[in-house]
Amino acid sequence: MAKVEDRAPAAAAGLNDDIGEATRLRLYRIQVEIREAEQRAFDLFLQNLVKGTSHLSLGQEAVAAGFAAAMKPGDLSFCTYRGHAHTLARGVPIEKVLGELMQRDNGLMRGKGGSMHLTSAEHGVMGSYAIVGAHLPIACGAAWRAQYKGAKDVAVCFFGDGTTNIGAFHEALNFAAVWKLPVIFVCENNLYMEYTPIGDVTAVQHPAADRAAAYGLPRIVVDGNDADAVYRAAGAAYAKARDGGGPSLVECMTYRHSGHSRADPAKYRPEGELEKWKARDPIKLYRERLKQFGIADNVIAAIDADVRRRVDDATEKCKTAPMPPRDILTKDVYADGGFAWRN
Amino acid sequence: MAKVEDRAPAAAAGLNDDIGEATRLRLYRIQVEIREAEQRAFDLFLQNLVKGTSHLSLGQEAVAAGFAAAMKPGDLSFCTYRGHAHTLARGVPIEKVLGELMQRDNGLMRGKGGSMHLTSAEHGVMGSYAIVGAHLPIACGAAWRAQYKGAKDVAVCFFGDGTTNIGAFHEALNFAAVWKLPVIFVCENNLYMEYTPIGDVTAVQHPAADRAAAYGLPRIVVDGNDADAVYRAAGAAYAKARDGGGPSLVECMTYRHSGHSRADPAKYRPEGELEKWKARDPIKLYRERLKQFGIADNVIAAIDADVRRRVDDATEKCKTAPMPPRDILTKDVYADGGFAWRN
Amino acid sequence: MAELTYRDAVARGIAQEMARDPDVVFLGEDIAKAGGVFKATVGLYEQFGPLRVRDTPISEQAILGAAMGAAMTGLKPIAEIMFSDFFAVCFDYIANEFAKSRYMSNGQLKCPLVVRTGNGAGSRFGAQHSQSVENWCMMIPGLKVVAPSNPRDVIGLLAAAVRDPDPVIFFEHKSLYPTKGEVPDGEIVDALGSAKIVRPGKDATLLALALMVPRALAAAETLKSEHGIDCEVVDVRSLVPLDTQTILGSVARTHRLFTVEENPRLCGWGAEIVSIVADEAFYDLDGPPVRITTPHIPLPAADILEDIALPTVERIAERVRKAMQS
Amino acid sequence: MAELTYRDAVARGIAQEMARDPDVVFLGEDIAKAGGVFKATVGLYEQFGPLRVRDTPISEQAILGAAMGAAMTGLKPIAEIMFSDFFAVCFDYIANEFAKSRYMSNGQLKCPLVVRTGNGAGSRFGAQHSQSVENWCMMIPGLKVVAPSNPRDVIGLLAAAVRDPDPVIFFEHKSLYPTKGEVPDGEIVDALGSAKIVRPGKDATLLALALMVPRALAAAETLKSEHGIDCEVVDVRSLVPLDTQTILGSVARTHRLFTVEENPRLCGWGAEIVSIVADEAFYDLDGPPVRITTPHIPLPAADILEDIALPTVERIAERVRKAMQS
Ligand SMILES: Cc1ncc(C[n+]2csc(CCOP(=O)(O)OP(=O)(O)O)c2C)c(N)n1
Ligand SMILES: Cc1ncc(C[n+]2csc(CCOP(=O)(O)OP(=O)(O)O)c2C)c(N)n1
Ligand SMILES: [Mg+2]
Ligand SMILES: [Mg+2]
Repeated sequence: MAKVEDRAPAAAAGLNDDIGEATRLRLYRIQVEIREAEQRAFDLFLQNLVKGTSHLSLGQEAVAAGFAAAMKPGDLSFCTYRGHAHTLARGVPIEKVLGELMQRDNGLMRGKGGSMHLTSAEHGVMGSYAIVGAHLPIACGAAWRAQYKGAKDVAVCFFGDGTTNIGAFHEALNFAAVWKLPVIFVCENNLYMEYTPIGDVTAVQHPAADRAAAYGLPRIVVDGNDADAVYRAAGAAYAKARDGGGPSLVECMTYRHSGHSRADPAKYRPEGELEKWKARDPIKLYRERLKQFGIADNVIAAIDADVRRRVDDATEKCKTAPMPPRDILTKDVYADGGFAWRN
Repeated sequence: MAKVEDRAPAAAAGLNDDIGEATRLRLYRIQVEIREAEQRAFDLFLQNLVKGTSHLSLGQEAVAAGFAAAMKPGDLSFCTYRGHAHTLARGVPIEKVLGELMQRDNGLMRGKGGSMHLTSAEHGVMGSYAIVGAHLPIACGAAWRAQYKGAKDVAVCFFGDGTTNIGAFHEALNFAAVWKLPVIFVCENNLYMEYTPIGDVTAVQHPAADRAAAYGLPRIVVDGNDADAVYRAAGAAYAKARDGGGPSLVECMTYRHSGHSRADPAKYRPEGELEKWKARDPIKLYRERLKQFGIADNVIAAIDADVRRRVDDATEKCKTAPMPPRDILTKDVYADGGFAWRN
Repeated sequence: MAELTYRDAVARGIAQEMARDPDVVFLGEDIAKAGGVFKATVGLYEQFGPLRVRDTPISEQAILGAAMGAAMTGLKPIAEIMFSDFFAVCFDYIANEFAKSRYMSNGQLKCPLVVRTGNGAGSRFGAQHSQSVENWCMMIPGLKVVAPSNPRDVIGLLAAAVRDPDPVIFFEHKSLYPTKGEVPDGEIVDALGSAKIVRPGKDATLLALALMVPRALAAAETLKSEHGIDCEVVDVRSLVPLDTQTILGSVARTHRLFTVEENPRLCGWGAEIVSIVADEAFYDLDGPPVRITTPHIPLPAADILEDIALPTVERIAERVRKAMQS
Repeated sequence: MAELTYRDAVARGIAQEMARDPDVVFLGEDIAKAGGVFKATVGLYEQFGPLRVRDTPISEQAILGAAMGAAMTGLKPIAEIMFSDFFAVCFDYIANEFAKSRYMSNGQLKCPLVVRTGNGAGSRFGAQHSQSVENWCMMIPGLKVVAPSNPRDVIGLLAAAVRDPDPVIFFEHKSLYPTKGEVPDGEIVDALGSAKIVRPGKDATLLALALMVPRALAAAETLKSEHGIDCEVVDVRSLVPLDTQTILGSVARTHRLFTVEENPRLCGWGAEIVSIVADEAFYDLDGPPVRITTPHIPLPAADILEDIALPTVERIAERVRKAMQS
């Protein structure tokens, strides 16, 4: 695996708590919530209650948690099809996410978008995009608005390692750098594009970080399984963006525990790889971290229980939620609420 | 201007002639031919005999000459709309180039392509492409064929500084590097995209060379007004490609003396810039070079006269050439020679 | 009233909207300091400054993506794509992103933006800089698509496009830039989705768009004076929304339909309209509806060839005459 | 004769051509070692090796550009674009490059390549992974466009596409991958440009493509058994070249035309065909030609919505019945 510049033990050694207990507990809670909600989504597949495709972030929770915990409420997230984690991390109710995956009327978009397009504008989740790379330029535009209006919010754009090889990545990075836009590009390097190892199709070892210099940006590689490390890197990038310092490109090294999507048993992975990464499971690591900082077991257990209860509640609500009504099929194509292309 | 790593005086100082007189004369002749033919094209505009647009390489001749002189016959060139120079440099008859610009039946494509699409497959000029960046991936494909067939030819792809900011550039460079393709990407940095200085819209100083590392390639900047420097850089890149060493990205610093295209008086240039560059006119420089190497004035004058005569001849032939016949309008859309989309 | 070129009408239309609404911003390649490669945006940079009128790199995906992100979050961007042929390098934004985000988000996201572009043939630029690609956009659900034929409509439709809450693709015809027309003083704002009967007639309906409008009009004159055929010419103006009322109304009166399309034949806008008329006004028709189009070929550069590729006044008149007299 | 899935027919078709001609090479994302995300290319990597079956980065422009450059210089590449929606990120190659290079070069350049892609709805993937985009390609001069509806045609048309000297866009329907059909043993090669009458009938012609073929057939059964309306169903198979003879011949016999299109309405292939029939067979028609399409909307993800968006057997039957009985 890649060299990783920030590791948990360093912080723990001196117990120099730059992050603080409240934030640590929040980082933990977000990770657990993503884990539980996504595992539930997987169970619901098996019951044939989730239709279509679905791309889970199991194993990658620390990235979503670290960036979300460091965000301010007005900041805007731009996600991919693998966007459940980032959507939940912004505080979107579990019910609305699972409802969308189950294509029910209580879903975030009442089933019209589906698992790959989670959007909750009121929480700053400005869409999940399923064309690889498309949202990087879009995030630039949101950042442009902030710059133009003198607003202090930041646009944060999450994507995978494979995305670094498509044209839109390059155009967005250069554009953001030249216009000094308050946008953060977060590459979640989980070592694979769909089924192909990123190393097989990329000319550099770190597909994002090793290209930062091409846009005049510093090289940043973070341990993406360590929520504290991500949180610190995120904080620095937000501060830079809010100070007018322009964009950042942050590569987070991580791993997905399951296949690319629902259809994928992930047989292409070399033996032992999954186990190695599971040993560094971000939630397991973070539970140890909390203990190192003296958080009591029962506090942790209470969070776990609370999250599980909320996931259970949400599941029940979704199971009994109605299907979307047929008449929304032709609604909201245009701003007038309809789809009329003629008079 | 940029730092330039290879300068004429170095070679001249010791008079260490690694290039040889025959090649030097060829480099000179190619440059003069481009200069004369393009100036003639400009005159023909003024007489309203060249229709449509036209993009000249006046001032950039050394790049075309250096790469063409180092090429082998089977090598394949991929050009842009600013492709007259590279087309002539491959030995395509002046008449066929001017004929195409004048949209006559004797033109390379009988007027069907026009000035932006010069193509002469028999000379290895595999098309000129007018969508910025499009031909970089295409050149990769030609190189892939060479690699697959075990052929030793190289694909050479010429483009401008502005082209480095479009997505296809990025995709092609990574693709070529990963597949180790025998392709050479030649960026002619003439400091401007269309009317906008490249520095205003690019995050790095050297839009091509400063991005080479993003594809695991070495950084190469060449004095693009010095045909010898270009010739040497080209030779090294060809050798690497033929040896299975994969692609190169070569940035040649140069300047266009006229506007972007026929329509452009180039008023956006700061005062004195053109003069500064004209002082380093590649043909003027090269004439001095030849003298330093002891080539007699009358040898140079004979080349000049011969080229001028050939340009005059070609011009006369084009002026009297017929217009293309109307029936070619619908020919060669499909391989059967026609355009039938139905039975 | 002043006489204005189509080119200058573009700048006036943009200026009208930028002066009205500080959230209108404008970006594109060479559009700011240089005033645009067609000189259609001269003076805007000076008038509205570098924060509102911005030059970009050659990055069409970034241009349209940035316009979309800005539109989603509160601005009203106008993006220029220099030649409409270049839609092909940023088509994802047109086809998959801003056209669909409102629907996919169940109405949560909006995209009030305008993409302006130089469209069409006549400049001898060859196959990659001359296309008429209105149908590339008409076929995508979620877009609005307009194409003015004269300076007044440039301003009126551009204003309507900027004020519209949906993404609008605005096709300017390159060969019309130097043409002139009378333009009223003061603010001009049209509604999207209305066609205009630019010549009333009783024998046949000719539908035309952009550069084909003056040609259809000229053909109508010939047909009238030389053959006594009295054509109604309708400037379609807006492909989406489409003013089927005006079109069907005209056909109901004339009983014959001809479309005059610059696009290559297959799946052009005329096909769509013919299919609507054939379905809904079948019994109004006294004879087959006929499409007059550029043949289904890429465009040649040579003037002598390009001139015969597009529907000419003569070809239009001849085709209509033949159909009407058979 | 063997029963084969449409999915397996893809791999067999590619294998047939790769075994025949060593210049046939195959590239795309996850197509080699992983056998394709739809498992339609399983075994090819093992059979033909890493030099002929190559995984690429997520770089659709590089994929199609490389295919073009290889085709120009002597290979016969098959490129996979995983979902046809992604044509939007590489549309320049489709619309401006390989479609036009032969013409622009006055016949000097050739582009014998095939672009295979997963097209169409039914997988509940939402608006960016479900589109039917045959018309995106049909409208571009210089391309050939085919869309098989069954395993046998997959092999025959794929072979024809690979052997064709022009660029061919090959639409595989994602919802047909698991469907089965009888396939003869041995080599199968079709000709491009021929439609097939898959059900003869005398009262009306139903034109359909890909997934709409089985639906049109089912609707024809209903119409016959419940309403005594005897429909001829034509599998169009090839949009370019278009078999207008078969289509016009059928309409000349039945006097009524219906198109069954999965694409959203505007500028769909049916519009083009209706405009041809309306012009050339106007007097054959006993009533208005009718298009049955997906409404002009992006596609929803939810099964309950997606199922009613596309033309269903019921909707097809009902629309035809209404038109025939009015
Ligand atoms: C333009 C485009 N090409 C291909 C795909 C198909 N696809 C979906 S996800 C994916 C892999 C993306 O890999 P990466 O960026 O590493 O993200 P990850 O899925 O690993 O989070 C591919 C190829 C797509 N959606 N869009
Ligand atoms: C995709 C695309 N965008 C924009 C253009 C318009 N255009 C033609 S040439 C040019 C400038 C190219 O600059 P550069 O790459 O530096 O080449 P130069 O013209 O200086 O040789 C532009 C913007 C185009 N042809 N294609
Ligand atoms: Mg990945
Ligand atoms: Mg330049």
